[in-house]
Parts: sequence; C-alpha cells; structure tokens
Amino acid sequence: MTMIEAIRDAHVVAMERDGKVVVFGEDVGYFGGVFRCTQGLQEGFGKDRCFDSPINEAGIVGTAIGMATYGLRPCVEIQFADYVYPAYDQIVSEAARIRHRSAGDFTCPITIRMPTGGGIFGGQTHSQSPEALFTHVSGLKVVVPSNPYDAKGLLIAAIEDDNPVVFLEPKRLYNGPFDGHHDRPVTPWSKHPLGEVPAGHYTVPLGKAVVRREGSAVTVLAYGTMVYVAEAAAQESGIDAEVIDLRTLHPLDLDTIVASVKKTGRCVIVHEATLTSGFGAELAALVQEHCFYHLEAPIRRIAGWDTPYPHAQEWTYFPGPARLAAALVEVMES
Amino acid sequence: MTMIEAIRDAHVVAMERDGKVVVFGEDVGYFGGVFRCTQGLQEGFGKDRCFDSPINEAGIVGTAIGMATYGLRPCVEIQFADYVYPAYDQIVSEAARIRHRSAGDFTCPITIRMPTGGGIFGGQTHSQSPEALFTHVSGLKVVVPSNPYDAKGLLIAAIEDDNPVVFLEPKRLYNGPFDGHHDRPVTPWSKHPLGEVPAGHYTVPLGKAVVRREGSAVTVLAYGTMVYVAEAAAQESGIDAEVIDLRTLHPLDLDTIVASVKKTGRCVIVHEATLTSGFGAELAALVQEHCFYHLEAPIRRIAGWDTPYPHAQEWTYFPGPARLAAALVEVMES
Amino acid sequence: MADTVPLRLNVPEPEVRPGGKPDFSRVSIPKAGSVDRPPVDVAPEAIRDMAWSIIRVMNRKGEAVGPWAGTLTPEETLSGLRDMMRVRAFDKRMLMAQRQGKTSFYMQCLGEEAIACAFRKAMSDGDMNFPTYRQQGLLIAGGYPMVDMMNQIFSNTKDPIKGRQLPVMYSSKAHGFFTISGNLATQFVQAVGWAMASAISRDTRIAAAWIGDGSTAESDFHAGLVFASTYKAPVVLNIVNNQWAISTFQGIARGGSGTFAARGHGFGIPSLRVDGNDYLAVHAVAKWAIERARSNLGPVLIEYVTYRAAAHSTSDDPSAYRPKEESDAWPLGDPVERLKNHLVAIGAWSPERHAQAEAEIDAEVLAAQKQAEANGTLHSGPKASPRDIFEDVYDVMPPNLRRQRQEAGF
Amino acid sequence: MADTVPLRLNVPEPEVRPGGKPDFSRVSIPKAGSVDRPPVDVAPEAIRDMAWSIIRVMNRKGEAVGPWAGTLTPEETLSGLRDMMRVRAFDKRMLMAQRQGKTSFYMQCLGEEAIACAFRKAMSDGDMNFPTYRQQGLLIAGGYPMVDMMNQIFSNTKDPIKGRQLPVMYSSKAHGFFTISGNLATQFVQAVGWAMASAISRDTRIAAAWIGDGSTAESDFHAGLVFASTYKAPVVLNIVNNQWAISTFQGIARGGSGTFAARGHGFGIPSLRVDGNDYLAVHAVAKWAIERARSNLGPVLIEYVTYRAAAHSTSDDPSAYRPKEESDAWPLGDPVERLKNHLVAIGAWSPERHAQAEAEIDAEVLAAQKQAEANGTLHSGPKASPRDIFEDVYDVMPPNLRRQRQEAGF
Ligand SMILES: Cc1ncc(C[n+]2csc(CCOP(=O)(O)OP(=O)(O)O)c2C)c(N)n1
Ligand SMILES: Cc1ncc(C[n+]2csc(CCOP(=O)(O)OP(=O)(O)O)c2C)c(N)n1
Ligand SMILES: [Mg+2]
Ligand SMILES: [Mg+2]
Repeated sequence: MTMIEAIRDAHVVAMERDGKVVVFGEDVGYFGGVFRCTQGLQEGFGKDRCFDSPINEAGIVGTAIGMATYGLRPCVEIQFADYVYPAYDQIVSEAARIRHRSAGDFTCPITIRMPTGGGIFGGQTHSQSPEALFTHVSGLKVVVPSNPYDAKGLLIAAIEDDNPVVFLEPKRLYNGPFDGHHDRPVTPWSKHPLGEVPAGHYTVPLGKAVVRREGSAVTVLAYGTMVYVAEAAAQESGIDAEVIDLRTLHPLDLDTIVASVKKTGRCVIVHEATLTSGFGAELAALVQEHCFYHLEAPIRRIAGWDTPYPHAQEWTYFPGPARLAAALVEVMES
Repeated sequence: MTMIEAIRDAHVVAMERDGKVVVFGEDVGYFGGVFRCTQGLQEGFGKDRCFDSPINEAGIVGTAIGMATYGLRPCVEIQFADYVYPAYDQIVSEAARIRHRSAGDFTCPITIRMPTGGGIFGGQTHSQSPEALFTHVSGLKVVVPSNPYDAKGLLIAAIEDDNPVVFLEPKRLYNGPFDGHHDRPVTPWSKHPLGEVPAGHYTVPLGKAVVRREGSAVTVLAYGTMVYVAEAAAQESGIDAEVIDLRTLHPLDLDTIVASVKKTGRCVIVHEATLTSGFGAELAALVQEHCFYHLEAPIRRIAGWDTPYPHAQEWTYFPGPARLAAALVEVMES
Repeated sequence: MADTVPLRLNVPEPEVRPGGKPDFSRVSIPKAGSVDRPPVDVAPEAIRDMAWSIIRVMNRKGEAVGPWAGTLTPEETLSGLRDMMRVRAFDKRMLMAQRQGKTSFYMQCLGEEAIACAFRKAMSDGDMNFPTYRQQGLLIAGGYPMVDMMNQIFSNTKDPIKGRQLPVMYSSKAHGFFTISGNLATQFVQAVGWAMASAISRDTRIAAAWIGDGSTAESDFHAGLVFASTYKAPVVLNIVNNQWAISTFQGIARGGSGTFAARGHGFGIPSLRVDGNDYLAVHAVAKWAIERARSNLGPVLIEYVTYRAAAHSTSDDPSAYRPKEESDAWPLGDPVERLKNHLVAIGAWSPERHAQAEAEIDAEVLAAQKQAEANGTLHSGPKASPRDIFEDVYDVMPPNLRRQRQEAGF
Repeated sequence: MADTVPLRLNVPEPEVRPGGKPDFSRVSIPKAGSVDRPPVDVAPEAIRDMAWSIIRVMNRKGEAVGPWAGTLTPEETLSGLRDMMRVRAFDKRMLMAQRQGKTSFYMQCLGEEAIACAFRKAMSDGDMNFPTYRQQGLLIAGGYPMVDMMNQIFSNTKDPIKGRQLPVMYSSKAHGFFTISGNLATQFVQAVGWAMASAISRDTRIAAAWIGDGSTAESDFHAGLVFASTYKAPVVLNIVNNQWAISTFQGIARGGSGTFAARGHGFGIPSLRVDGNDYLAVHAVAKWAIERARSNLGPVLIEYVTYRAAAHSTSDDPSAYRPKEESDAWPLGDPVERLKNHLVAIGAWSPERHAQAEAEIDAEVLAAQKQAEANGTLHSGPKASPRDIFEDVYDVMPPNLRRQRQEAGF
C-alpha cells in the first residue's frame, strides 16, 4: 500500500468507528485532495462528513476548533504545509491553549494534516518543513510519519487523541521510500516491508520513536524522508550508524534517544527544514544536556540551508546522503 | 530617558532624516500607542506619516510590505507580540522572501516593532516571547534591545536597514532595568548609565552582541529582560559569570559567544520564552558545536516552562534570578 | 498624466477630540417603531435597508411601539432590568476591587448592558456563545454565579480556570459561554464551526458569535462570514459597535461602508441594525435572528449601535482621546435608565422600587464578593496553585512537562 | 424546542459533475450594451446593481455597442488581439515544453487572455500590478520580452530570478509586475499598501490587485478591502472569476452572495461586473476604474466573469471533477474568437490575416523559445547557479550563510 492509500485507509477506519470524525479542506471533498489522500470519503460517508472548504486556512482550522469544542473530531487538510501560516494564529493561540485556558472545560481534539518537505521541484511554496514552528508551541503534538504502516497507525492515533495534533506527511514519501538519490528510480512501497499495512484498526502510539537501523558507531536522529537518507548514508559511508526514526517530535521519546547516544557516544541530527532554530537545535540541546559525559564528538546538524527552498537548485538545498555521509565520517574522525 | 522615550526619540530621528519613514499600527496615531512609544509623531509629522490602523495585523504588515516595495520605509507596531500570529504569513512567506524570490528586483525594508515578554500580570496573551518563531525564518533580522541606549540605536539601525527586521521590545524594561525581583521596587532608567541616551542620530549595529559583565567562571547568554536577571543571579550566587547581551538574535554574533565560552568553559542560556524549541536550543546547539572541546559541563537552559504564560502564577513561570543562580551553581559543580 | 492632481491618503477622523464639543448629529436615529419586522424567512436582499437603519422599540415616553414590540411580558422585562442592574453593580464593584489591588485588571461594559443581557434571554439552553471580554451580561443574565466570576477575577483557589487566565476571561460550557480568548476575533469563526457541527450532527442548537466594531477588521471576521455564508451555518453573528476600539474610533475599522451591518451584504447574509441601548429592541431582534438560524435558514448578522461609556479597561484613560462629555451626549441614552422608564411608564415599576432593587442588588454583589474574597484575591489570602500550571496543557502530562514540574519543585 | 426540525449542513455543489451535461442556464447574461456607464465619480450606492449584472460591449454580430464601447481605436484593438494571440501561443508552447521535461510546471490562462491583456492597456507606465500566476497577459501586453519569461520558466542561466522560483512566478518592477507569490491572496493587501504609499508620496501612480474567485475566501482579501476602504487607496481590486479553484467550483468561495462583486458592497466600494471574455468591455471598465482611482476617488472592485478553459496547472486533470464539455458550453465564448470576429465585422481584419498573424506569432514564440533554450532548460544545458541560492536572502550575507555556503562547497 502506498502512503497515500494508508492515509486514506486511516481516514476510513477512523470515520467508520466514530461518527464524530469529519474531514474537510481545500479540494478534499468531491475530488479527494490534490494528493488524493481523501479520495472516496465523500462518496462513502456523505457530504457532511467530508467536504470541500473555501480557501481560507484560518477558517479551516478555526471552524475545526469550533466543531471540536462542540464534540466532533475534525481531521482537516492544509493543502501544503507552506500554506499553514494563515492558520498559525488559530493553531497557536487557540487550538493549543483551549484546554489549559479553560481548565479542561473545553477541549480541542483536532488533527491538522499537511504534506511537507521538498524534492518535487515545488519551489519555496511547496517544499517547506515547518515542524519547529509547532514544536515550540506547548499544547500541540507534532507527528511526522515515514512509511505507510506508521502513517496509518499514527493518523488513527492522532484522530483519536484528545489533543490538537499537527500531522506532517513527507510528500516525497507518498509513493516510495526516497533516500535522496533523485537520479535513481524510487522503489515503490509495494516492495518495502513497511508498505505492508494491515486492514482495519490499529494505532502506532504518539510519543514513541523507533530504531530503524541498529548500529554502534554514531546515532543519527531523523524523521520523515531523512530516515531513508540516513539509512543510505550509513550504508554508503560504511559507518555503523544507529538510525532513529523519531516519528513524534512532541512529545519526544527522549529515552530512546539518550539510550542510543550513550551507547554510541556520537550524534548527528538531520532534517530538511532550514538549519537555524530548526527542530535539530532542540535535539542537539537535549542530547548534549543528557549525554554530555558520553559524547566523544560535537553533535552535528545536517539540514536545509538558511535560505528559502530553491526550485532549480533543490538538490543543492536538500540534505542528501552525500552530505550526511560526509558528516558521519567527520564525526567519527573527531 | 526611559526605554519608551528612547524608542519615541528613535522614531523622531528616523522620520526627520528620511521622509520615507512612515509609522502606523493600532492606536499609534492620535493616541500614540498603548505604551505611548509613538506619542507626538502624528502631531509632529502629519496624519499621513503616522496614523491609526484597523485592527488587522496581517493588514498592517501586508500594507507595510506594499509600501516598502513602493519605496517607503514603514515602521509598524504590533500592539503586543502575542498578536503577531495573524501577520505571520505576511512576515514569513512575504517580507522575508521578497528579495530572494525576485533576485533583488523588489526589496522589503520594514521594521515590525512589538512589546514582548511578561511580568506585568498580562496573562497568556500579553506576555509571550515569540522570537524563536522568527529566528527560524531566513530573510528576517531579529532584534531584542535591553536598555534605552540600545533601543534607540538599534531601532534607528533597524529602520535604516534594507531587510525586514522584527524588533521585540521587552515591555518589562520600558520603565527600568527589571531583574526579576518583582517584590522590590524597580530602579528607573534615570538612575542607570544605559538610560543616558544621546540626542540626535546614532546607531547600534545589528548583529553585534556586547559583554555586560565580565567573568571567568561561566558564560551566561541572555537578551532583553534576562540580562538583568543574569546580572542579579551572578551577583547573588557569587559566581563570576560573564553575561553576554546578544542584542541581535539574527544575525547572531557567534564570535563573541564562542570567545567567551572558550574562556569560561561553561555556558548557561536564559530566556523567557517557553523552553522547547526556544532560541536557547539554537544557542546550545551552536555552542556545543563550536566549543565542544572547551566545555566542562553540559550547557544548561533556563527558560519559561512549556506551558502557556499563566496569569496569577507568572512568577512561577518567569525564569527569575533564583532559578538562574541555582543553575549557575549546578553548572559550576558539574 | 501631467495634469493629474497628486493623490492623497484619506485618514478618517472622529468628529471631535478632547477639547472639542461632542457632536452626534451625523448619527441619524429613526423613530422607535418605524422599522418593519419582516418574516423570519425573508430574502436577505429584501431587507437591505435595515443595515442602514436602526430598529428601536422604546420611544421617548418609554412606550414600547411598533412591530418589534411585545416579545416580553412585564415580568420578563423586569427580570431583564434586574439583570442589567446586576451587571452594572458587578462592574462597579470589580472596578473598585481592581483599584484596591485585589485583581490585576478589569473590563466594564458600562452602557452596553442591554445587549448581552437581552440576547441571552432570547437563547435556549444548549445554545453556545462565543463571546468577547465585554459580554459578562451573558453569564449574569444566564444565572451563572457571580461568585464564580469573582473567583476568576481574583485568581483565587476557587477560580474555575485556576488562575491561569487574565481576569474577566471566563469559561463555562455549562452556561453556553465559550472560553474567552485574548486574541481578538478568533472566536468569530469558531462559532461558525460550532454551528456547522450542530448542523452536521442534526442537532437543533445554534451558536452566537460576538465581536467588537474594531475587531471586525480582523481577518477571522472574514473567515467567519465566508464559512457561515457557504454552509448556511445556524449562527447569529453579533457586532457590538460601541463606537470605540481602545483609542480608535469606529470609522477606522468601518471605512466607507457607513455601517458594520453592511458587511453582511457582501455575503448574502441578512443584516439588521438595532439600538443596542434598547433592551426590548435587542431582545426582539435576537429572537428573530435565533428563530431564523434555528429554522435552518442560515446565519444572521446584527449590528448593535451603542457606546462604550467607560474606559476600554482599567489600563486605559479615554480622556486622552475623546471628550469626557461624549458619553453623556450619546443620543441613544442609557439602557438601564431607558428600561426603567419603560417599566415605570407601563406601571410595572416605580422609582422607589428601583432604588430598593438597587440596594438589594448591591447587597447581593457585596455578599458574593465577600464569599469570593474568602477564597483569596490576587495578592493576598489563599492562591491558585503554581503546580496547576503544568496541568491541562495536554490531557496526559508528557515527559517534558513532568521533568519541568519536578524542576520547578512541585 | 421539541418541534424544531433538525438542522442540516448546506454544502453547495456545482450543477454538473463528470458524466453530467453542462448547464449554464443559471448564468443570466445581459445583452451587450445594456448596462449604463456612470460618471467616474458616481456614488457606490448608486451603482449597486452593477454587481449583479455583466457589462458587455461586443454583441453576437461582433459589433461594439452601448455606452462602454469606443475606448479603443481599431489599431489598438488589433494590437489587443495580437497580445491575446501571443499569450495563447506562448501558453501552448510552454505547456508542450513542460510535457517535454524542459520545465517542472506550467500554468495556462486559456480562455482568460482578454482580462490581463486589456487591463494592461488601460494602465499607465509606473502603475504597479500585484498579480497572481494567471496574469501572464500583463507582461506580454506590456512588452516584457517573452524570452525572459521563458528563461524564468526554464530556470536557466538567464533566468531573471536565478532559478529560485517555481516557473511562471515572474517578477519585473520595470514592467509594473510584482514578484508573484505561491501563497494565495497575500498580494491583495500588499497592492493596497503600495497604493497607500503612492498617496502618501503625493504621487499619481495607482496599483492593481489581482485575485482568483477561490482566493477571495482568504483572509488577506478582507484585509485588502478594509485598508482600501478606510484610506481610500488608489487601487483597482480585480477578481478573476474563472468558475473554478482547482477542483472546487466558485460556489464554495462565494456562498450566498450571488456574485463576488457583491463583496465590495460591505465596504462602500463601487463594484462592477464585466464579461471577462470581452476584450473591449474589460478595457472600458478597467479604464473607468483606473481613472476613478487616479482621481483620488478611492478603490474600485471589478469581477471578471470568465471560465478556466484549461487544467488548473500541469499537475491537474480537470476531467476528474467537471465535464469535459463544460468549457465549450461556457456561454461567454472565447475571447480571441470574439475579438477577431469584431475586427472582421468592422472591416479591420480578415480570416486570412488572422491565419497569417497566427503563423507569425507562432514563429515569434518559437524563436524566443530557441533563444531561451540556448541558455539551458531545467534538466539540460547550462544551469542556474547553486551558489546563487545564498545570495539575496539579505542585502549583505550574514555569517551563518557565509559558513553554510562554504560548507556547501561554493
Ligand atoms: C489580535 C489582537 N490584536 C490586538 C489586540 C489588542 N486589543 C485588545 S482590545 C482592542 C480593541 C478592540 O476594540 P473593539 O473590537 O471595538 O471591542 P471593544 O473593546 O470596543 O469592546 C485591541 C486593539 C488583541 N487583543 N488581539
Ligand atoms: C495560502 C494558499 N492556500 C492554498 C494554495 C493552493 N492553491 C493553489 S492555486 C489554488 C486555487 C486558486 O483558485 P482561484 O483563486 O480561483 O484562482 P485560479 O487558479 O482559478 O486562477 C489553491 C487552493 C496556495 N497556493 N496558497
Ligand atoms: Mg468597540
Ligand atoms: Mg478560479
């Protein structure tokens, strides 16, 4: 199953189990979304369970908040993560705070899905990875799946979660595990074990990381597309890296991270978002704090440059396996 | 001179020197702003150089961007930093990117001022410190003055700068150098050397930090209100801390930071914003990377908790001198 | 283009500023009873003119006249008067409490009491308000205990929201009162979402959105209108035009449209304008709008014409930007006085009974305050717990917060 | 409430979906020449009805009729036809180039050519457009070199914006064309700011804001109207209603107002609706609006009624959400055909000359393409420099970027 199919399936499962789950967003109704993640939902569940919205991201999230406080469980789509900013106030000032500011009188169980990341020649407005703008906001959960199995299980968990969840879907992974070698054909999910997605209901718990590749030399902290870049870099550099797929950025599974870094003594962090104040900064700060006496080399961050995501030069911007492998070598040498 | 007067004076100097400088925002015209930072400007420069705007932060920044691309130099006020989110898309997707995406065909010299920080019993919507949400955005400069002298010089520099500048004014410092001892009277700026503000034009360059207190034991990285908290903590703990006032968060004066940490071998970072993914994360990541072999203890971050800024319990949230002093002691002991 | 005259920026200004003589002659006020009452299923276009008129019921003599009169019995009207008096007494006490340092901040609704109080009486239990900070009348008229409001204002041990929020930012789901946000206008579109949810759920409950004149400029106002218009959400969209947004007069938000009610016309939403200081008119219009919404005929927009008689908040001093006498010059008078006169005119009330009611209500408020103060005030007595700030950030406390709570010593 | 009927969510739907028979009978189309032309200083209220009508100039016989006719000489009209033909030929070539992998993405304006082309001719040099991605006509009619547009589309070494932006996201200050954003609607309020700046500077230049039907739902549309209305900014606010927003029909954005032009009424902004496929009508209305704005009479809102005849972009396949035949059924016809017929009708043009012009223009576009391709295309030939992405983030490169550029190996 592709990641798109897995996400669609998660919607179906959640909507079937709970009549309070409603799905809307730009082009998600009749058409089923520009990435087709909601295809068939309107037909299957009716126009008032799945519908097209006006192009107003603040309105999408704002009405979803209203619905959630009524008692529904809206799962809404922002067409690209790059277009979430108009909804930022509703997410930060409202969704994230309603439970706290009302002392639990009102709650806000909403899921906000959005395709994230680049590598599709989308230029600066179809490529961004804004996760750090959400991890700074207490009250939100932030999830980044890296494969169909997790995507389905995490999305069901997100919809069923009683807190607002920002759910970032690496669009470069929709059809296969992309490792940054843009000049090679992508293996489809059908050939990958994590493309095997069980039918029906299951969840992958929010807040739990997973070790994707065991290793003893250095810990690589990755999420989304970067998980495959990290696997490729480990293989290509010949360095016995342990690759952790964080899956949930907030709440963070610090225990898994700390255990690994204490074991390897080295840590490289990789993300596609712009370096400065990216989520890698928080990871680096935590790792040095909790593993200081085990670290044998400075923690390196490999990330998108501090520029807008360029169009023609996207592979210059994208932190691919070559850059990451070089960092692994460097960290091993220092 | 108070910080409010210094900011007002900076406006006057900038507006007198350059007819292209225009000032607007909510209540900034006739009334002169809820903190009175623009008082007298409408009277002095006329209604089309300084005027009241509708309550629409996206509109304030969006029209300012339009004006800047026309050739003016707008300096706008967001009434509280907590209300900048509706303008976030215009700042992030537009102001920050116009130069890059047009290859310099259009530029966007705007200054966006906003009172920041808590300690005035303002609750969660009059107390926030959103600086990290701007430092993650390439194309922006981010400034946080800590005293009247700097406020004037930095604001003039910001208005004259050809890039968009986010200018965060710690409102707790408007009337005096507040060190976190909320139970003691605040010394007015008139009794502080940095309250002495020269008349006329001068600038404090963007991108340059300053050592506020020399010391050999540990480096404290601070900005805004936390500079005085750091000075108090150093004094009260008896630890010979070197206190660096960053002044500009982006571009960051990394040289000054690294030189100090290499000297002291220890580093504590303090900010009022929520801990996770705050600007302290970036500072910790950079310091561990650049000073790894000089560090004798883990870098500690003292910050606001990962909660909304509470009203009645604001002094529980506020990272005051006691918490910072404890961290200094701890870092010296490890 | 050589002969084109240079352009000029138009910056709207109020007619008078401090030092000037208040002048409301531009405000044209239709006679009470002169505006038609259309059927609730009227087409929006057919009542366009109502966005430039003002529905009024009470005339100068205190009589209730015209097609909008008669929605309340004398007893109900009297109870409405008591509600307004309670709100006013409450505001007065809390303002004093703020001056005495018992709380950090307060916001009155002086002069605007009729709006929330009368609207509340037109609603049904289960309906939901998405209020701003100036609709304390919804709670008081809805029977929410004053002492709980005070507990919130004092951030004390019984504060229902545990000291976390600025005073006056109440929350009560049970009383149909959505948790107030400090961020203007966000609630407007949330109300529309709540109403959509009610429709999706085949429920019969409606929502009411509230916003000030100045805040209609915010973008969430637009989002609210777009979604309400498209999905015909069962929501009443209330704009309280009290002429001021802190120091900014309503012309800055309104621009060239003449009224705020006109905004609805861009969306095909029926838009009414009503005398906000006329309890009977507010009730009648609210009832009409709620009936329309509940009949699945879609949203209604109402502009309440009123005047913010007090300062914006305890942090504000309006004498810096408007003449002190402006409030007295306001041509729609005082809502309490007007309803009192009406009740006297119809023989249901007397100045003596009014004075007596005032005394009773003062005593009631004072008693509530005493009770609340026993639970502590901001700076003295028992306190909201600091430990509590780590709760309710999530349903279950995540590890980072557990670590931090421990570090904080709790 | 027991007898209240349950509420229901209203989800607007287009009349037909794939498989259905296109039906535009709901679109009522006034006769050409039937709508009055008011003086430019008319009061907005006096022309309300124009927001529900459609200004048209060319009748079925190709004659230009009525009060809006006559703003262009036959030569100017012919040049307008050529502009539209150029745009169409350009689109066709670039679509093909995208299919051939020479660029990543392309967006046509098929069927909408008249709008930008005619509007541009009503503007003066120095005026500034804040366009969307579907106004390539502004550049082509304004004489911007096609080869530069292609260089941008191919992200090659001569790309004026250095490969950084998605294809079609042009920028040309010199040609009055603001750098296009991928974020919808942001430009709308920026245009108002530019116009305010012109007024503040006592200039005579005006701005034009552009937005699609779907994007009017965005909040920045509201911000634009609020500021334009309040400060009477010299700006023409253009809404291109091409019936679709990707897969979403215009009814989802429009809601209950009937038209997008009606949005202006909430703000006292004069609002016109025009046949967007009628070059002469577009020109006349644009001229009227620009004259009004330049005369310091404030903003004008124009809704262009048209149809997006092609896919949304090269990433889109409209057959999934609308009948293939819908485009042909569109009652306002094709703008190029209609202007051609008009020119033939007035004896200024012939089918033969048209065919010849087509061939000339094809050759012109092809020559430009050859020239552009010599500078490289996205995947072959010379390339925009990777080093360049570090430039122009700031005026002067800050230390972090200098470090990173070095790390990147440049
Ligand atoms: C997003 C946002 N911007 C600005 C403010 C600051 N602010 C608080 S109240 C207010 C004025 C609101 O005026 P109006 O909507 O007319 O309501 P009123 O106070 O008159 O009841 C302003 C600007 C805010 N709270 N939120
Ligand atoms: C803020 C934002 N949200 C969503 C999108 C994705 N998007 C791109 S074009 C489009 C449809 C726009 O439709 P319309 O405004 O009618 O313009 P048209 O394409 O018909 O010219 C959408 C939803 C975007 N670019 N920006
Ligand atoms: Mg007001
Ligand atoms: Mg469209």
